[in-house]
Amino acid sequence: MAVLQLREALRAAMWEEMERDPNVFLIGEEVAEYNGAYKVSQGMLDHFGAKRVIDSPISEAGFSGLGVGAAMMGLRPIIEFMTWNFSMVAADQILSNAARIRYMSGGQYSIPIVFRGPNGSAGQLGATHSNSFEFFYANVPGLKVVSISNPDDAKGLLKSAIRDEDPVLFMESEVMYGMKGEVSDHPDYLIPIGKARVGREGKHVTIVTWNKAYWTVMAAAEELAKMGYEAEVIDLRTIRPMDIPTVLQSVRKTNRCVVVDESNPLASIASEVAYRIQAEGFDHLDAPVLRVTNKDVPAPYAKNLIELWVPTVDEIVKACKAVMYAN
Amino acid sequence: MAVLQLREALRAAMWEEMERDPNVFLIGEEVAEYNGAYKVSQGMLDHFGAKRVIDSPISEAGFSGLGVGAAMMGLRPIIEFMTWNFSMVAADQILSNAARIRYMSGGQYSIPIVFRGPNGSAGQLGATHSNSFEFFYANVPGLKVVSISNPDDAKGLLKSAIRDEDPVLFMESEVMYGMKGEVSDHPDYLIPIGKARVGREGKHVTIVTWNKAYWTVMAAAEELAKMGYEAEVIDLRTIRPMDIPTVLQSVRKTNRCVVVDESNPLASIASEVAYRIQAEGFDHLDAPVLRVTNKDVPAPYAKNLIELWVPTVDEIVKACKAVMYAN
Amino acid sequence: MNGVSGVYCPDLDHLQLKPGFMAKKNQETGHTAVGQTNGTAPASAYDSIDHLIDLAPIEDNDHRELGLSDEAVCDMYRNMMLQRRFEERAAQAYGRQRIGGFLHLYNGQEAISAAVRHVLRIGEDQVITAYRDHGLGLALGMTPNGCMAELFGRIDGYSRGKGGSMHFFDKKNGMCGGHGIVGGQIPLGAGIAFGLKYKGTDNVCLAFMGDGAAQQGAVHEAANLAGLYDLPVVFIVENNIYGMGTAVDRSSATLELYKRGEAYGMHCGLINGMDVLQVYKQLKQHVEWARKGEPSFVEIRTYRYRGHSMSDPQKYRTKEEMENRQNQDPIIRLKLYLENKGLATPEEIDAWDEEINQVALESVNFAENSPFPPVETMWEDVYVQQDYPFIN
Amino acid sequence: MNGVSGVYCPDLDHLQLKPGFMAKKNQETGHTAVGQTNGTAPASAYDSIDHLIDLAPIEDNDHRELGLSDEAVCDMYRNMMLQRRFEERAAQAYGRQRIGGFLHLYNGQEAISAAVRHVLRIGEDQVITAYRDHGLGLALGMTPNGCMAELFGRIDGYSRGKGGSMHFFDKKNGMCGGHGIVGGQIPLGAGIAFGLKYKGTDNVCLAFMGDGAAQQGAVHEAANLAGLYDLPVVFIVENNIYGMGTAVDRSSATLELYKRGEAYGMHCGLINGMDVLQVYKQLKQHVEWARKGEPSFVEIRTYRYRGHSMSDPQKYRTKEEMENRQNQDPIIRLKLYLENKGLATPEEIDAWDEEINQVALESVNFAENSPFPPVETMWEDVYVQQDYPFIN
Ligand SMILES: Cc1ncc(C[n+]2csc(CCOP(=O)(O)OP(=O)(O)O)c2C)c(N)n1
Ligand SMILES: Cc1ncc(C[n+]2csc(CCOP(=O)(O)OP(=O)(O)O)c2C)c(N)n1
Ligand SMILES: [Mg+2]
Ligand SMILES: [Mg+2]
Repeated sequence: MAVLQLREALRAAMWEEMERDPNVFLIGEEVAEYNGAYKVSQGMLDHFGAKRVIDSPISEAGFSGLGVGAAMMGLRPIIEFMTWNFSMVAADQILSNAARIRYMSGGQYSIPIVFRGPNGSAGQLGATHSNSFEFFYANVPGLKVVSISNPDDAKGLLKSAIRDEDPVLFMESEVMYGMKGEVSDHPDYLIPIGKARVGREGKHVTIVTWNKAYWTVMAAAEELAKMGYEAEVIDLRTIRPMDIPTVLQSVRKTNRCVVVDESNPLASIASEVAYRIQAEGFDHLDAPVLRVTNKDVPAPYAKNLIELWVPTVDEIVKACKAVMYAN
Repeated sequence: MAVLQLREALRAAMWEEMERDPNVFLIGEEVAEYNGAYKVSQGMLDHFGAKRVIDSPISEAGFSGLGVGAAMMGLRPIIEFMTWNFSMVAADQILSNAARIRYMSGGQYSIPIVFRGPNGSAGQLGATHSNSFEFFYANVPGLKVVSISNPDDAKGLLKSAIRDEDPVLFMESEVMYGMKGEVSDHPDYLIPIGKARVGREGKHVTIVTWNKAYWTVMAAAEELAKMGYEAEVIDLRTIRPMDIPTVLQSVRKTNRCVVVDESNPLASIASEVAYRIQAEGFDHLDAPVLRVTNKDVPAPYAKNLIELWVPTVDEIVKACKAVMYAN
Repeated sequence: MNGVSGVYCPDLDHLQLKPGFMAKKNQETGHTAVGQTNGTAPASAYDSIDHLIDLAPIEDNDHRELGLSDEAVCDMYRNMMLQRRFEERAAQAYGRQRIGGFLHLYNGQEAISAAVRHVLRIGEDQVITAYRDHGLGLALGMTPNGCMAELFGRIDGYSRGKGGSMHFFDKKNGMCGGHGIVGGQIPLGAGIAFGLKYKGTDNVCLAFMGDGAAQQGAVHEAANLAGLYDLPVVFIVENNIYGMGTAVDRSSATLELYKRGEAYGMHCGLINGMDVLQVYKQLKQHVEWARKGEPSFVEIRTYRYRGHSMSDPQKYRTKEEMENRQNQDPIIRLKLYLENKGLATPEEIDAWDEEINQVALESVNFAENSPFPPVETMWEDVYVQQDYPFIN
Repeated sequence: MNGVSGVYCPDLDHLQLKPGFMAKKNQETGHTAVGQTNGTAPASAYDSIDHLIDLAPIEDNDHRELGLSDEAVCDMYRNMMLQRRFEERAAQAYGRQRIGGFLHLYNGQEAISAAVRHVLRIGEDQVITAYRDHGLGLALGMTPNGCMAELFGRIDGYSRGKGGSMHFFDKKNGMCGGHGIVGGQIPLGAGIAFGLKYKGTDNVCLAFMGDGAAQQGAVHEAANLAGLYDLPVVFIVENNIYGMGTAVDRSSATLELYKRGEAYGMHCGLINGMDVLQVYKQLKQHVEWARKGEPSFVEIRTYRYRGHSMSDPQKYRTKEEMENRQNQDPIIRLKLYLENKGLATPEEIDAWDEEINQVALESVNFAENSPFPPVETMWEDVYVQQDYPFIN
């Protein structure tokens, strides 16, 4: 165990896997000489050399497709998007190629690739730089989607993602890169993709969340605790496949659920979680599943507005109280 | 009233609006000299000339962005995607520019643009040509999304879309282009965007659907009727904004609901509809809301498989019976 | 980037744009002149493409001088004929609704794939292309049976019936697909080349696209990456003059597509695609460059005899234009060459033709008898992971 | 396409690539040479860019010969100075956390925007650019107060606090943004030009991008559309040598970015961006072409003095390189010109400077006192429709 920043945990995962398997390489904008726009890949060029740590032009469609092609030849690319916002110009490469070549070739080619980078809002970056794309990519059969909330999960899940034989989309957050936490240093520390984590136990209400919203939820859980309500917090960690069994297990205990999703509400992962709970656990619900999401507008720039754009502690507390009929 | 094919209804809408407003123009692949890949724009080049009916290279990002820029100058572009599958290479232009320029400019620029084309599967076209993207675009604040099921709605809603001051994404279906139906020929026949339509009245179960799945649902409703169950069928017509009041009104009567959505299940519009119903109408539900969607795999090519990939009459009947506890 | 000074780029301006044509076009039709006010469609919107664009220069090559054995040239002929016959049988089967979806035939373009068959180290070098992929597949060694079964959507198809016409894959022979999104395969081509280089081989990738595809942004990104990283790739535009119904002068601002490579510091090439020896000769040079890490951008001028896909009324071209191009048919041309050079007698060739005809016929038979994929195969090949928990 | 034979493309090869540089680079660092085995980072990965790329040729221009009045040149100076001072104040305010998010400063590039100010018909012609947009905004006539308030995220900003630094829009003055997705604004630029042409005006659009942006596929699609449709647009690459920390020789396979226009049949231009008269003279020609429906692709060699955004440690360049470029500072250059030509005395210039300093200071004051946007404005400006039913 070591205390690492989240960016260091990600780096450790890549580093170890690159040491382990010469077919793993990293490509993206500013990953090499600049040591990473957010310093995730610091030192990797020096250590692994320019063959395996590669700066790319600002050509997301180009280098995403390059990664898929390389994977067809048996390599295991890690593609860094400076942020997932910029994956929109590469969306077709991910959907049509990474996700579907295995299927369309009848299983002849597999695509062991990882796309990773920060996702979601990160302060006053404006409307084009604040997207949450879990809902979009998780919709697509053929992909797996991971979205992490802490250094230990970052490492254990990124190592699993790199070793996975299927394409994995890995979502981080700029504002968490500096967050510190205990991280396993076991060389085969592999957290299984597809397993949620109970971050806090409680019996009154289940809150499902992931990525940095997790920390807003934990703060809200503290507030609720002060009021005498014990929230059970589930960190989904993997969005596709989704660990609904763990969620249902909690809901069977609490009979109430709130989903906190830092994304646009419509057709969000929150909607999906709610659908699954009511479809598979209807009789256990004493109240509707409620969601707390970003406001249904583009991300504003102004400080006072963007702070209210994302789910707030107050809103989460309010939603929990609503499903507990506590007001 | 005239009996028109769906493609003719769309053409009539564009034709009338282009006659009415010289700022409306049509651009896309094969829309002009070829008269449309699916003959939607047949005759329009001859009538309106090459200034207003424009063939584009296979550059979806380019001509989508061109449309947005033209809209900034006060034009009212209609952008035809040969199919919505190909909009993936233009996704960023739609999200970052069409949807958000109004917001990011503080209301200085509005973007009165229509993007239209067929969406969803259309037989044995394989995995890359069978996407349903309502869920993706409807997620984005700043856009409106329409998805139609019949000639009359096609005309009335496309006319509204063209006159709308906001960007509207308009989704059709290759397999419905030849479908005939009565269509109003009133020059101001405008069906309001955001209003669902009750396609069939019933009291035992509500089925929510849209686009060509509507017809599978109607067939299922017939089957159910033979068994003595009267399904109320709601054609959503507009996906964003979504007419949840009309859905809830029906569910308050039937107390049961199935959503039929020809798309991948995860984070689908079906999930969203279900979320909204249970969140806003929990006490009226006697059973969970169930969805019937495409199978959670890429679209296969083989005839026998693709026929099972989409929602079938049997599956819809089964889901309805399940929510009615009729088995 | 390589730093090689002076990449190869032939200057053949006089061949491409027959003088006066564009001006005439603009005045008379106005079709591409957006913003003109008198832009109504004229009686005949279609000038013959022959006025516009030449097939590119051709030489009198001798196969031995090119390093090709007699047997190799005969094989080229037989393979081209196989492609032609296969497509004809596929078209028939489509008519009988044994094949569904889109079916894009390769007729007229066979000299390209047949040359590729002999330029490459089959099984080591790699090829990627768009949806018009049958010809290249058969040239690389895919079996007609497996290909036809795929078109029929049967379990014995190369993709077990999941890919169809647009998605021919054969890992063994380096056929990397078969891709349906126009231009989307080109970044993959760069990546395949990247992988070959990374692994320390001197194998190469040929990345094919159509003339219409050359206007996709992804193509340019990939070309720049290849130029920057010195990737062993040859980008090849099969310019068959049309992207669906749009002639290349209405989709591209310039007609020298091959010159696009200049912007990315790579070798450029313009090839006449109606002559298999010419294609072989020139492609060989580009492949050699690629083996040294010097990428190329090559345009091969060819022609497709059939409509874009099966439902195309082809009003965009004249009978004369078609005849003119068919007069230069690559198969007939090579047949004459074989006879002239005494490589095969007319009787021998007839016998081959008959044999090939049987092979094509048999593939239909095979496909007809292959079972539909069992329903449970729908959930196979999505993930490598065996116990992936699908929804439902 | 226009059918104009012979578009203008200067051949200046000798200026771009100083001989031997690339080879040296490859041997010593190997950094872009993917697939090399000995590719570890060398002690100093950074060769000075001065070895690599010249600023482009420059002439001794006289403003009167270019058709510029004395007052116009003085205005150019004052506007450049205003841009410089505005950026400095913005940087300070960022330090005081009055500004958040990304802040990309324009220092060093002001000659470009100042020339644009005099080349265009302000209010009729249109400009679109990326996120490094303050300079162009101020040049087009946006007020420092409104701009600074936008940076502060206040209600009196041009976008009511919703856009921020990356999204300067001013419809009145033809400032079409301010766009954050690299290269994504270029198709819009083509569309703006399309709109201007469609409406029958002879107005033009200048579409700006960075050197890094030139590798985005959307740029190429837009350029081809412009060439094909004869759009009144000038695409302009502000080549400030770096895209974040990546020097242009590591992002582009060739260094003559301006020649990319050739592939799309348009006029090409290479301009020295450190001299406002040179920029003015050459841009004027391209704008004139654009008014006739002949688009251009222009590269302006410039330099950014500050980091990419506020958090950039700038290890990718040397102090010497910076000094070398700053020695050619466009503002100092023009100041000397004004004095030499007797257009203004040093005292007059000092007075202007002081006045401009006050204007910049005052904008901070103004912004500081402007209210934050009321919460309900969050739901405004999403849709034109007034009663749009938002979720919740
Ligand atoms: C991105 C995208 N846009 C549009 C299409 C529809 N489409 C399929 S083939 C085609 C024409 C392509 O022409 P070309 O590249 O010349 O290839 P050819 O058919 O001549 O072999 C078009 C527009 C598509 N598949 N993908
Ligand atoms: C599509 C996309 N990819 C990546 C980014 C992140 N990014 C922002 S600015 C930038 C560098 C752009 O450099 P250049 O085009 O030269 O413009 P400059 O900053 O020098 O003005 C990058 C990579 C982005 N905003 N959009
Ligand atoms: Mg073609
Ligand atoms: Mg730059």
